[in-house]
Amino acid sequence: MSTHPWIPNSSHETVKKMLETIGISSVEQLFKDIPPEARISQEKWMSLEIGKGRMLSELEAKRIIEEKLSKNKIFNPPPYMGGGVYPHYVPPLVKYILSRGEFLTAYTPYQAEISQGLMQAIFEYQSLMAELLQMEVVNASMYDWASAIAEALLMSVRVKKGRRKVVVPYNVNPFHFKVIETYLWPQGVRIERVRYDREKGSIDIEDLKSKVDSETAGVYLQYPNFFGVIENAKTVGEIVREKGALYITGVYPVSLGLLKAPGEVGADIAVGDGQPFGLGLNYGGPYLGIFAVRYDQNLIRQMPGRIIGLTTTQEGGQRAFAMILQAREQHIKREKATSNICTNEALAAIGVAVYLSLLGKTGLRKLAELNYYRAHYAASRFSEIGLNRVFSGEFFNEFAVSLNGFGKTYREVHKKLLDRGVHGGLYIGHLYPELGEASLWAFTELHFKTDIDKLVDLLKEILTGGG
Amino acid sequence: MSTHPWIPNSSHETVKKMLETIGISSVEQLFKDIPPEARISQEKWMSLEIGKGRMLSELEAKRIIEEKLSKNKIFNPPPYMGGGVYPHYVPPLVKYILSRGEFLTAYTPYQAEISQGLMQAIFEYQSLMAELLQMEVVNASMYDWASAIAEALLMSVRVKKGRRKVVVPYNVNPFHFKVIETYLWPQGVRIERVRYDREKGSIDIEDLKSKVDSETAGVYLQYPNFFGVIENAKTVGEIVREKGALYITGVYPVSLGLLKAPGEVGADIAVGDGQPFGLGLNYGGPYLGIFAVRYDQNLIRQMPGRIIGLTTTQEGGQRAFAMILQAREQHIKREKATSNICTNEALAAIGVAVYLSLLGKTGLRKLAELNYYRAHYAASRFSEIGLNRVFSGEFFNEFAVSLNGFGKTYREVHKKLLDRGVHGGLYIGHLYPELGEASLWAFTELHFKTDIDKLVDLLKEILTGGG
Amino acid sequence: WSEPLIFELSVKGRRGFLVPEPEKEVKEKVGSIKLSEDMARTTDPDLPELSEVDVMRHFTRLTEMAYGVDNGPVPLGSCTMKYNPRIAWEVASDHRILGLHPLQDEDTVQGLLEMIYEMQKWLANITGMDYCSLHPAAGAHGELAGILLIRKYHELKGQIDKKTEIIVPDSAHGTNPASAAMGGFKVVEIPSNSDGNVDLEALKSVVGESTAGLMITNPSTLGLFEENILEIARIIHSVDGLLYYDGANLNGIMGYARPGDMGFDIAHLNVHKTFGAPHGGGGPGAGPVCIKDRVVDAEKNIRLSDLLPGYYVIYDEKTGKYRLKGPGENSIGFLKAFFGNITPLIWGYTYILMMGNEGLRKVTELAVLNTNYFIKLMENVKGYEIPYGKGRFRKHEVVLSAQPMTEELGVTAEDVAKGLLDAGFYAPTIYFPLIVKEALMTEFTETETIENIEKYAERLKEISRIAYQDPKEPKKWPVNTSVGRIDLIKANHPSTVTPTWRLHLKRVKGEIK
Amino acid sequence: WSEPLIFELSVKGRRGFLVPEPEKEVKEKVGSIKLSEDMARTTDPDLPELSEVDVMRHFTRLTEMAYGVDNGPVPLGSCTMKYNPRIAWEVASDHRILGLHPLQDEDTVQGLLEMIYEMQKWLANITGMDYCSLHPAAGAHGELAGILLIRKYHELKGQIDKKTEIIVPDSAHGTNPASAAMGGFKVVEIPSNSDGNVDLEALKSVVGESTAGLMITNPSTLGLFEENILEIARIIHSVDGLLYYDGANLNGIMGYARPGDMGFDIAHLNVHKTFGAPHGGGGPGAGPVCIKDRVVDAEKNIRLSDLLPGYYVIYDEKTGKYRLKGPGENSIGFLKAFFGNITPLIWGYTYILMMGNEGLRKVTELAVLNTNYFIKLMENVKGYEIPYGKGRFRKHEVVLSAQPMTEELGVTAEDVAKGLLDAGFYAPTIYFPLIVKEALMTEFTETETIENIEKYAERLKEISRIAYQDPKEPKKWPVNTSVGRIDLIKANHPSTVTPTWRLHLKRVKGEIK
Repeated sequence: MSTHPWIPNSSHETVKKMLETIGISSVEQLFKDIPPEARISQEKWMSLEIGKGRMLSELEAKRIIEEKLSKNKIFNPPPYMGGGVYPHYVPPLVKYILSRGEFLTAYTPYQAEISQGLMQAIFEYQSLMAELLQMEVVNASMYDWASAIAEALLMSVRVKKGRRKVVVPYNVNPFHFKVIETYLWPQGVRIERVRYDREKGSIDIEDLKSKVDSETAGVYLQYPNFFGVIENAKTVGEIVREKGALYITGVYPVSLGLLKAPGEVGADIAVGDGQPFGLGLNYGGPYLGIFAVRYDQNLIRQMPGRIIGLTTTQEGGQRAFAMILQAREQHIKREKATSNICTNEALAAIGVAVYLSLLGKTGLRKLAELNYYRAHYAASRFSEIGLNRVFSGEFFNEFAVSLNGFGKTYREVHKKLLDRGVHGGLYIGHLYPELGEASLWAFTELHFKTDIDKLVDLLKEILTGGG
Repeated sequence: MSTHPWIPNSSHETVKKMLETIGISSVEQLFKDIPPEARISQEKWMSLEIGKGRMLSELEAKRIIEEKLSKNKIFNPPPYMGGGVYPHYVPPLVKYILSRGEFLTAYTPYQAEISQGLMQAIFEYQSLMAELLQMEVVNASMYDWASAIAEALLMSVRVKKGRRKVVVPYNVNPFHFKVIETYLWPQGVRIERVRYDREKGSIDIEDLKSKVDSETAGVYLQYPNFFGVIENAKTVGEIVREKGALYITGVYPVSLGLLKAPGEVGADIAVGDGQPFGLGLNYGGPYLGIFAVRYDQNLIRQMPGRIIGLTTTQEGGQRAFAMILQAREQHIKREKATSNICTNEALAAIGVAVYLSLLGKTGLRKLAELNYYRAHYAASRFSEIGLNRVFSGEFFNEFAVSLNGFGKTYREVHKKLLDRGVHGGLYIGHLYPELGEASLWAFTELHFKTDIDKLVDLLKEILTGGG
Repeated sequence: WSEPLIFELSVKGRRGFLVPEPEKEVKEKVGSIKLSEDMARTTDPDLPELSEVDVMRHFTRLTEMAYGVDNGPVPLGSCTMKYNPRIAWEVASDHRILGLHPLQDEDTVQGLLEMIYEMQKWLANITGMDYCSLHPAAGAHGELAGILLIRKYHELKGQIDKKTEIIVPDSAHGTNPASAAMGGFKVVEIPSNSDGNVDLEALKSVVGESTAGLMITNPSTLGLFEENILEIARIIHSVDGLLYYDGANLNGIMGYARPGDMGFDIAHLNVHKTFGAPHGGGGPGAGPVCIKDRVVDAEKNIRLSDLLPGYYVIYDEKTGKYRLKGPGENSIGFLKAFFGNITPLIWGYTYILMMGNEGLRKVTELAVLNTNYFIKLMENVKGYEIPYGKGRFRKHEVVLSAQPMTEELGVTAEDVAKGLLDAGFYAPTIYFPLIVKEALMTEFTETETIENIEKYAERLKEISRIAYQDPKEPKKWPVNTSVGRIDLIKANHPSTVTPTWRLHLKRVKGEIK
Repeated sequence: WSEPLIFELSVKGRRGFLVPEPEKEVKEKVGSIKLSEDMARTTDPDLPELSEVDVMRHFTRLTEMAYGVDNGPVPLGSCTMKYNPRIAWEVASDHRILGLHPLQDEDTVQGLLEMIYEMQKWLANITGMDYCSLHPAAGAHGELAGILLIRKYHELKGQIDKKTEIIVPDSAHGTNPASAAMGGFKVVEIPSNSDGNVDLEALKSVVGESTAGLMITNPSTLGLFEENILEIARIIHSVDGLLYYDGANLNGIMGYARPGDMGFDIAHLNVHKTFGAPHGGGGPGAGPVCIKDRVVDAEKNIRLSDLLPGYYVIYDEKTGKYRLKGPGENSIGFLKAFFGNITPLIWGYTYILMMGNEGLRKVTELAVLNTNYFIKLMENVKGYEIPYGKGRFRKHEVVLSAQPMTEELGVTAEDVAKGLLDAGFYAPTIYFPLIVKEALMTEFTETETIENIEKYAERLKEISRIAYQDPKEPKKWPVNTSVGRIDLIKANHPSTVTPTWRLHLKRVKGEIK
């Protein structure tokens, strides 16, 4: 049997030497303690469908994969689609740094002295995010935005001992809400929903006031919300604080180039997704759950996830980095840990650090402005062909429109756009039946004016044409 | 004016500081010694077509380039085309190592102590190539195969002082021959051509014997030759040596998994192209001119190009690498240098080193065998549909076929293949009018049996069908 | 060698990235930006200002101060730090994956869905389970899914009120009890016996009505195959508990045994361990969860597969297309917003495609061979011992104890680890599993060369020699790394803890205590 | 830190790459391999045997022992070591370029041809020339093309027999005389005057009937703009010589002056210098050659553009397609087999596309500003001086001389260079140009940050201070690099010269003296 490139010792010579040293005659002997009923015979194993059975060369595998990848359709410009993750530009420098084996193939930096570069990069992610959010404590990442909200709500229940209710508006991302439900269910935490203002699209403040009470451990607000509408997060924060609940805000971080940061609107915990910052779409992941708290020992002690801290060496006081506050984590605290999370999205966090370092102080604002302008231009052009916004509230780069009155389903329009090589927005009629044939459209720096003009022309043709 | 990401000091603040330190008030003053007639005004400069005039962001540029790249057609399998460079598999590991900035963005390793890794990699290229060629001295690369032959012939004239003729057969790569002509012309070196055997496709030995004489400085032989036919390079070598000329052999290096190496057939100089070893096709370059000589001080002193050597440190005798024999090179010897070459194809050489390290002792033979088998299978299938080889000589992975008798031009057939998404071989009728509607087909590890079968079906349909 | 923080490299006015201006007509049509005073940000975030050149150099240098499998052996036990093939990187970072929106029309992602469909099948076959959901984003996430499946199972059977306990061996990964707790269960720990197996009597003594399930990894973190696994399964099933397989150690048995054949009901896998996806310094990973499709409620025709989380890819024979199937009413739901972590999944897809049945079995064989060869080399080395299961072959890993050295000299597992760093190796996992004192948990995987295993053993012996000559010497290690030993007290003390530069600056300015 | 040679890592039986077996039917149809005994290789080449893991680690480690612009400043004079933007790497390594065969049907490479077409135009506009051929593979290759153009020009005019000399200033790059020699010309060197300009009287004294042309770089290698360039052009043209522009230093004048406006007939460019393509540790580069389309033979309607080498891309209005135009009968022909070095060309294309007229001018401005700022910092530093052109502003580079230090202390330019390495910088070009003793030729380009320029100057001052305190100290440098100073005598001596491992082994075995 021939040696495999990924299994250096699989040559006949080396296997022989190792067997002899161990003092056995065949590899099978190493598995003799497996009860026969629990074993699978080589014949049975080889009969299963696993890859192609035999070992393939790179060039055979590449050919097979190439045929599959060619069946994916790449749109240029990308889909006019957000809904929690957004098509944004991915700088080659970000990809390059993440491709370097020293980071890519490293483990969690358990051995601090040999992993300072990795830890510094993660510390920088935490610190850059801290400035963006105006929060003092950031962890090294959660899986995604949705799970970060869920962990934040669970944390609020731990912090606010005895309070067993959390409040979540209807106009937060429904994909996120499903995850919240999953995480909170085993703990028996009650989730109360808050209505949104049918005209503006923002949270119904009166309804909120009626639902936040002394039983409430945490309140979650997303801004811009799922409809793209910018909430008044400051006002909401005041209401929440008054009732002594933790205030958790979720942000689309690009918008923070223009909008007040969680720390500025009084948030106790800030969550969000780092995906827009150079990570690509990847059909669902990996993304990057942002998780930050303001500086408060009570909050810090209850935080989930890994944190890298700045310290010094024991001797000489040279600057150094280390994993900190591990006493919250599963490998120390086991069932008493704040979460079971260990593997997180470290490489994605480093990617975001590279991205934010590139964008810098002014770049982020300019990016947010561009997104704002493109989306508002599109809204304006949409309205020219009768496609009006569903809500009147101020928005950032995403808005809902309704086909009500056109006598067409969104699906029909969508298919016709696809036929013309354009991928439209996100149908949300099934998520919010009260809105009818509504769809959500997002515009970023990758959707140029000429693209939007072309899109509007096509939509006009489709909506008014017979075909 | 805003700062550019690639020009860190272009911020207003920094420019001001530098101007003040220098003691001038504007950047323009630094250019005041340029005579007005030789200067271009800012207005004139800005009116020229250079890029888009203004500075573009990455995402604008990416969009423009994406539209252009999408107009290139990629064939899967790749074209059945050789002619000096061949579609071969490019291992991702090769690409990755070459992407790393420490190599990619380095200069020629003038400062040895800080560039040991780069020099070791190039030394390893030289050493790996030496084993493959069975020659002792290899340089760090020439531009490509063609220019390497030209330099080798010029070298033969330097080594064999007083001899002013070189001999080059007609069946060497005609694209190479054109370069030979260009390089030799200014030196007034006479090039004598040798006929090929119209039946076998190999060199006409009698004609060779009549042309190699005491005036001959060097003789070049390519094996396999342009028609893919394997020459008897040993016999040719004996004839050349007898006349005291230098024997230069050109090889398609993949074939050396099966064929005797230049060092084994008595070559004084070996040339070739490293392109098949993981460099890709790149529409013409960068490739990698291989240049090697046997160990002979007279030859070494006349070699062109950079060479890295193994040595030690001055103190302690630690192993170290350095650029050696620089007294041959232009930066020392100026007009007396062996060539003007300085920038070569170092990164490509490192790529080849990675490739050969991966393939190793047995991999190269297996690769050569696979190429041989695929091509011979194709030749056999071709003959089943009446497409016969032009020459009878044994071949490696490339062969010429003739359409004579089919009543169709190659161009017609080629276009029809293209219409069906397949890129055929290389028309050579214009290069060798005596062969009529001949074309040259190459088969590598990337052309699977199923591909060849499909190709044969299509060819049959095209050749026998009416359309 | 040290590198300033990115903030310290900032120079006013520099830019690393050009953002285009909005098109003139766009700006004209839209006019100025209209935001309420309450919500308009008035001060830019204090991000650093750097050129692209600065950013490239900074992060290039940081990578050069890090260490992964591409640099050398990373024998972290239970982490399965194998080679991460570059071809899989090329595939997984293809723009035809990177550019796909998770809510994009299914017709436009058929190639990807096909790959996921195959992957689902392959993983089921590898584990001997019936269905695999590729939804969870990491091993612990897969564990959470598994625990929630157990919870849902008992809920649907109307017995959740009494099914309150999850049993976990004392040698388990910390995630096991943590996951059980997140699932709302009480954790009951059971001891290992001297053979390294679960103490069956102890198990029997805690199993009962309240047993919701048992979580176990097999081979265990001691590298030992649980010989009584069939009996354990019987015991757990006898009280309608579910048996959960922690897949972290699958690399030790692939092709020789399958959790599905051992009686497991639920299993999670770590694609970033067993199937060659990289760890990325702590993620992203992918933690598929698999199940045996046992009946939950015969009457309502609910099976365990109905409980699986997230999307599942199905093939529609009629249209010849692949489709996403969302979770039904009995599902535990979503654990993250969209599909799973595609990049590591596709990496694993490429790995399995290239390995096949043949290769995966060889992977296990060589991983196990490497472990036992290493054990042989470490026989009778002064200062170390290998507790539990004396004389038994290990599978994917082995746990050495430096306890003798610690007792005799005060030289600890941590000192040994730092001594390894100085020799250019990464260290093993230390102080885990908790049942081994001064543990050095070592896993070479199939990746490590025999030369490196020998050098590693040689270094361990050398460390012992040095320690017995001068026990103070190891306390100075490491000396060859970019920094010396780190002050963890300062790192964690409330008055000095510094998770961000922002906090540091505030502390310096006196804005925070 | 040292890394074994790849051969030393070899272990029998290992493989780094799987080559598939030929398909069964293929093998059956073809039978056994039939090769003549004379030509069949009987022993495999003695390549090392390694796993993919070994190869990855080996070359990763070698990169970590190398230094490029991504690591820090590389102020090699005349090498224009600017930042190589990663976006251009992404574009240039796109598979839609990598996979294109140079003889592929033109209809299938329209996108690439369009890019080349634009690039031809842009380069012509940047240089003020009429046409650019992107054929040559490097700067020296472009020079060779230029020299051959001069030769062909005189041949076509029937005057090559008397046009035997090429004039080159004494400050020229070594490639200039070497290229002239390859072109069959005799080289005549002329001195620079104390202003750094060509000595016009000396020039006039050598210009005559035999003058085929003059090669000059402007700004010169001293970083000084040749103030008499128009007069020089007049003098050369007066004897029907051609004026050749060595484009190595174009980074000092873009947007301010163009060779085409200075009277040059021929110019080569270095895409890997001026236009951001990387140097790759010594290539690949790209060296387009440009010409003014002057008449060569009015009667036969031959113009200089007819002489250009290689393929040229033209746009066919009728078909709307781009086409390759091969060299005509009066062309100097091909310098390499196919088109030019596409990867660096596309890199340069991306660079110019993103910079545009606006950016390129700024590039020059900042490159020049950086140089003169550095000069200011180095004013009156003991041990150094800046010869030639006192008080004149430099353009892209400046040549310091360590001559005072050498004379007073015996500390040489080489010592200074090694002292820079120890501080984490790359060194400047040393001992060039030849007219400056103990030369330290420094070019920061527009890439270097003001902090790095200041630190660099600071280090030069520190070196001077150390040298004057203890002149023996600098002789020990470098101490912070992976090896100390290297034995170049052993490296080059015929009895020890070792260009390959094969030769080393043969020598050890006594098979070679």
